[in-house]
Amino acid sequence: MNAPMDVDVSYYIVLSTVIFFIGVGGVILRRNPLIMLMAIELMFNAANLALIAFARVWINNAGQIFAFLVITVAASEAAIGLAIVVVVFRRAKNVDVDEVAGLRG
Amino acid sequence: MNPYVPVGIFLGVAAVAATAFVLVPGLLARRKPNPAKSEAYECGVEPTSVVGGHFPVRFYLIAMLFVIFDVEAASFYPWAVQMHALRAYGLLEMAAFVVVLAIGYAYVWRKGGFQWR
Amino acid sequence: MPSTLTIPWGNADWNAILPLGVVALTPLLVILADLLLPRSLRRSVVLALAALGLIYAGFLAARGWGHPYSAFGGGFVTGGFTIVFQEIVIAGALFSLLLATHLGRDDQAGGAVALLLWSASGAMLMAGAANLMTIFLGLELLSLALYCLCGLAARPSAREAALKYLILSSTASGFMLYGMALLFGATGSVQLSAFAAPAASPMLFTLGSGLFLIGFVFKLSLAPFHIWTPDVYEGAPLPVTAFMSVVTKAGALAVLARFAYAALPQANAQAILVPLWIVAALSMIVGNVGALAQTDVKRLLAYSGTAQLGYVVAALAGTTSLGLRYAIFYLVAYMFMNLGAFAVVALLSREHEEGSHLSAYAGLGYRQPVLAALMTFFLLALAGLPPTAGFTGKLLILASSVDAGYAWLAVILIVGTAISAYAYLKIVLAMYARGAGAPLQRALHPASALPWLGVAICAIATFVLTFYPLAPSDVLPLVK
Amino acid sequence: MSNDALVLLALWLLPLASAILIFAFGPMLRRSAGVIGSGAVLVPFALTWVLAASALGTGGLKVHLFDWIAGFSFGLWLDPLSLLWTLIITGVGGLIHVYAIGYMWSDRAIARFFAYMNFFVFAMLTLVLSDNFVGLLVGWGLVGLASYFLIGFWFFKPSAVAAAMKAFVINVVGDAGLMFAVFVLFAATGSTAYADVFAKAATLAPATVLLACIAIFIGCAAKSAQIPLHTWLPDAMEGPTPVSALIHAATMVTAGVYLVARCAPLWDVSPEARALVGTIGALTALVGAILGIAQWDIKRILAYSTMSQIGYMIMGVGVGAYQAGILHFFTHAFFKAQLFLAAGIVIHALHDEQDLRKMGGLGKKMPLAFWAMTIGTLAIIGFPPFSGFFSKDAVIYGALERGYPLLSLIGVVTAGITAYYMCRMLFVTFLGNNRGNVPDVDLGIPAREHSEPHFGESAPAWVMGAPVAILMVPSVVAGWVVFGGRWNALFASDFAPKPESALATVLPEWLVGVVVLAFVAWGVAAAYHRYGSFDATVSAVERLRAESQRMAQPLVRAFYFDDALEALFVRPARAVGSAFMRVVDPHVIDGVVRDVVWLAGWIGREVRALQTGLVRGYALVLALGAAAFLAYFALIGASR
Repeated sequence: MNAPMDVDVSYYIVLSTVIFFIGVGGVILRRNPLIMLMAIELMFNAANLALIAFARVWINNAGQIFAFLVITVAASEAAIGLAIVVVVFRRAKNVDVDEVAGLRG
Repeated sequence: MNPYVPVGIFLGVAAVAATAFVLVPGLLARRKPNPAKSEAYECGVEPTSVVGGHFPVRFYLIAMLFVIFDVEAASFYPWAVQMHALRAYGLLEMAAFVVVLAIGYAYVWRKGGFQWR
Repeated sequence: MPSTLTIPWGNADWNAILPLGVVALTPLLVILADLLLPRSLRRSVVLALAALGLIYAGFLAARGWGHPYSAFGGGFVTGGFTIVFQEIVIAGALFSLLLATHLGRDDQAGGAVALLLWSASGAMLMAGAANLMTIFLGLELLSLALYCLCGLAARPSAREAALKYLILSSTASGFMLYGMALLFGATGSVQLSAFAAPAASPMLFTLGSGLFLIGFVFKLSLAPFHIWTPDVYEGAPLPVTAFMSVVTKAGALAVLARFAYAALPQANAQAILVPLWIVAALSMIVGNVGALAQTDVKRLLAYSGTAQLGYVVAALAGTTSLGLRYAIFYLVAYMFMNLGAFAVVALLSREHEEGSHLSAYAGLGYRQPVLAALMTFFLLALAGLPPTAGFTGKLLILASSVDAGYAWLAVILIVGTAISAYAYLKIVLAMYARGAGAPLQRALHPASALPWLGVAICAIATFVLTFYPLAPSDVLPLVK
Repeated sequence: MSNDALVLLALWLLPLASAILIFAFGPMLRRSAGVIGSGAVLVPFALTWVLAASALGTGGLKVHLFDWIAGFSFGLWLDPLSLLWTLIITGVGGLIHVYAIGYMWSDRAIARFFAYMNFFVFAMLTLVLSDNFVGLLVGWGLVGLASYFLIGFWFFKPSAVAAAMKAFVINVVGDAGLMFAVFVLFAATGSTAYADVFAKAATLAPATVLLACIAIFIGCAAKSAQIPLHTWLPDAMEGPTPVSALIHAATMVTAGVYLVARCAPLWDVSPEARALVGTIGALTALVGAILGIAQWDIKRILAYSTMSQIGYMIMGVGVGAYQAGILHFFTHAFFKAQLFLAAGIVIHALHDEQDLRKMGGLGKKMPLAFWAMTIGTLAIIGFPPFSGFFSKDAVIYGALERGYPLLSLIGVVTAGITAYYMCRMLFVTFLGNNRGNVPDVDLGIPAREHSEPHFGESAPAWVMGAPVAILMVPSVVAGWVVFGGRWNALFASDFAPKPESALATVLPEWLVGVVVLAFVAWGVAAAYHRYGSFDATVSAVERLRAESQRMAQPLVRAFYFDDALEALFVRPARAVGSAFMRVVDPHVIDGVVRDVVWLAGWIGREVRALQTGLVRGYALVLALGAAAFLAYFALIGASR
């Protein structure tokens, strides 16, 4: 861990891990699909943070390029997710994924 | 000692902590709802409509299209930075990218995606 | 031409991704055709264009046999392994097109077919991807298009399927992406070829591998990560379900096999892969038991797919080269018998009702004896009775797993097979039930020529592959 | 490839070629299809004799066809055992084909019929000639398919279609069992070739062998109509009579006997499997005979007698008296085919009447049928010196010799019952007065639908007569092969020599033979007293009416096997608790689609309950799975 930096990189990793697990918890616990999508975005962005931090450690730009790629993909995912949520809950009163359970068994 | 061992330990701690933060309030918090508590508070006046307000579906659709084209436009940025270095190769690549984007744009347009019916 | 930045790749690199490029660019023509052509021609032209593009891509891919090449700085590696998986993806996509004559409304047809092809191009990218970025890009390309396709039917269950698939698959992608970040952190590289060297941090490396594997185990719908599969398969439109059951799994298996065979350091590869064999074993049991009580054929095929992919992954146990060949053979066999069954479902579908409920099969033996016989054949193939490719494939997998020292997987495979025979037999029984629905003479779907073609090809292939287990020898994955 | 190999290949493929030819050009061929079809079976019969010498040589005749994949090869193997079966399939099968030309003369679909029949012969030859388990399994499945087509040949009869379905489904259950066995053996020995598997049989774990034997026997029981998988056989009589004679008497149903004999090295090392198979065989023999007593349908009587006789064979090969079991197969093929063909002449002449009560006094009208039926009956009841005497005696004594006195006793009792019900059929059909014009009610026949009789020209009488006449000869003499010990010597290379047992030394074979004969004599006498004597034939109408009205319900309903098999079968299966046993549940046996079996359904439903349909629940499962993964990886990561 010889890279010169102001803040030790492990703090970034810990932060990203915390963000990641908040994302996981959000997906499991929240009932609003929009919030769930936001939680998934949290997971993605936690990965982005880790990627960029590691890119600093290794002085390898691949991590940053990767993060850029992830941002683009995540945006597409958000758009599609939003579209699907709109279609599913167009006529519903509450935006609640627990109400969408017609398929089971 | 491997310098990343603490990181591994942190990972575990973080997982537990993050999960706990989300779970603990649900377990510990006292819940005694009564009608008055459940009521939405708006300056002492009873709300007459849904608090969040309903946007028309078209709003979301336009917003989504905006997001997509907006983010794709962000891909221009790295190219713009290195435009002179990349020369004709970069121009070609970007031209191809724009053509693809344009076909998508035409598709949305023809299918009436931009119309505020 | 003077330049200040040399572009490190040339024609050979572009040639390597040419098949992939054809599949990715054909949809542009498809949606242009959709915009410009009159409504009456649209659907057929769009389907023909897409099929031509796929066939051309298949031809291009096959041409590259015997010339492995590492394109774009190791981002995409061609070779026997890549070609075989690309051809499987192309074949799966073509079969889905055969069933897609009624996918979406008329004005959605072009978009739907385009999405199908883009999704296939994602899987083709995964087949050759040898760097974390291309793997991620391929997986997301595959998935994003599928989220939309799942909802393309005018019934609530399709929308529900799309939502469930979106949320759960994105979550799995999140796990995988974080795993990739950790792998990058552990090795300092996004190239799979860099992973063989001892990692700077073994802890980060193993944790990263674990999270990384989750993403693909999810796509392969191995138990317990299969939980989304039945719902999504049941809700999604039939051609999309058929597509998912083959193409998604082929793409995910390609990445998994490349990772397991070529990327992992020899020292701890077997230890890292143990969970994979466990989920394979679990899938063989859970998939077959889950199939027992199903009354919807699409749902049943979802469970069955879980079990079948369990067999495929079991063949990889011990990462022997013979095991990989057998896994590929079984995947091909599975593709034909599975798609054959889907094609039969397509033939039984009506305008607003897919022929997947068990009641559609009651007494089919009397109404459509040929169709019922073929369905029986496919189901018995899935159960692994001879003379079908399913039997040969299972025998080979048994051989390789015993050879590799994983006899316990062989035992579970046998037990799973015994359970599955029962699940499949149920549909056979329904078709030949005494006195059920005898007078009901429903005409087949008007545009049924294409699904019939699919059924015929699948039946012949399932039969012929019994005797000629094609397992090309030149299929070990490369990373550079 | 040597000449012998080419001949073997030709005799194997000829029926297939003929089947394809007839199927393709059927409408043009019409009745000449029968000639082609018969030729395609009789020529292989002749060819088989050409090969007899090399088949009896050391190791038999082996033809390697093609390599499948590394370690697997397909080939044909003609040794004494498969030679015997091939001779019967093509010889008796050929005669039945000739007979069928006459029987199906006025049927529009005669070409299709012969295409199916030839296809069956091909499938059966595949089954017995294969030198490995995979080929066996393919043949095993294909004969089931051919049988399905032929039982349901008259597809306009709902009962025929239902019977075909039932047979097919039970056969698939058997196929699954056999497939399971092949997987087990392959997993244990790494090969599917007979030679390799049997070479390693003695070194395998006893539990593995027992499991394989049980699984194999599930296949045998389904194919050979052993209890409790026998219920399809009586129903299968809905097919044309030549089909019943060929498939459901002479050849296909004996495939189980063949397989047990073929897998003798496995049974030799598993005494438990031996006891199981022997017991099932004996019980099937007894139950089949008892059920034969209460039938009025001439073909159903013959079906139950087939079941009973196959029970003898299975008992023979099961206890290890392989030569005896095979001998009984050999003689049975002749006399049972003859009985069926004779019954077919009667049925044909009476325009598809199969009810004994509407017959009577036919002896003078149809002398050939009468004599054929008489000789067949004498053979099947084991009357010396007819063929059945030698083979049945050999089985009963064989069981005694190998230390199964109880099974032997069952065999003796069954022999008596067999004599009774076979003579009953013979007397009621051919003696006394004709009852064809007596109204149904007076005979106690419940209201029923009469099937449309076939009209149109008939074949020359010799077409159907000649095969029956020819079959009379072996029915009488086939058993004489035992003299001089040649029969046992024939299979000396296939089977281990018999162990000496204490009981056998006490009881000499002639004494056992005498005891059997005493039981047979009692059976014949009882039948004669009740149905054959002058008094009985004079008052036949009243007697039959009374009898059909107060016949014991358990017998009439075949011990309620179809209705109440559940009670007999679900409970032990439940106790075993294995999902696989569930496959043979009565619901399946009965061909009824319900929410399948109790246990499987229960497990399935429990699993379904886990699938709540809630996205968050799924996400939780996902996260838990991921947590398990992570825990494992953290563990191995820390250990490095």
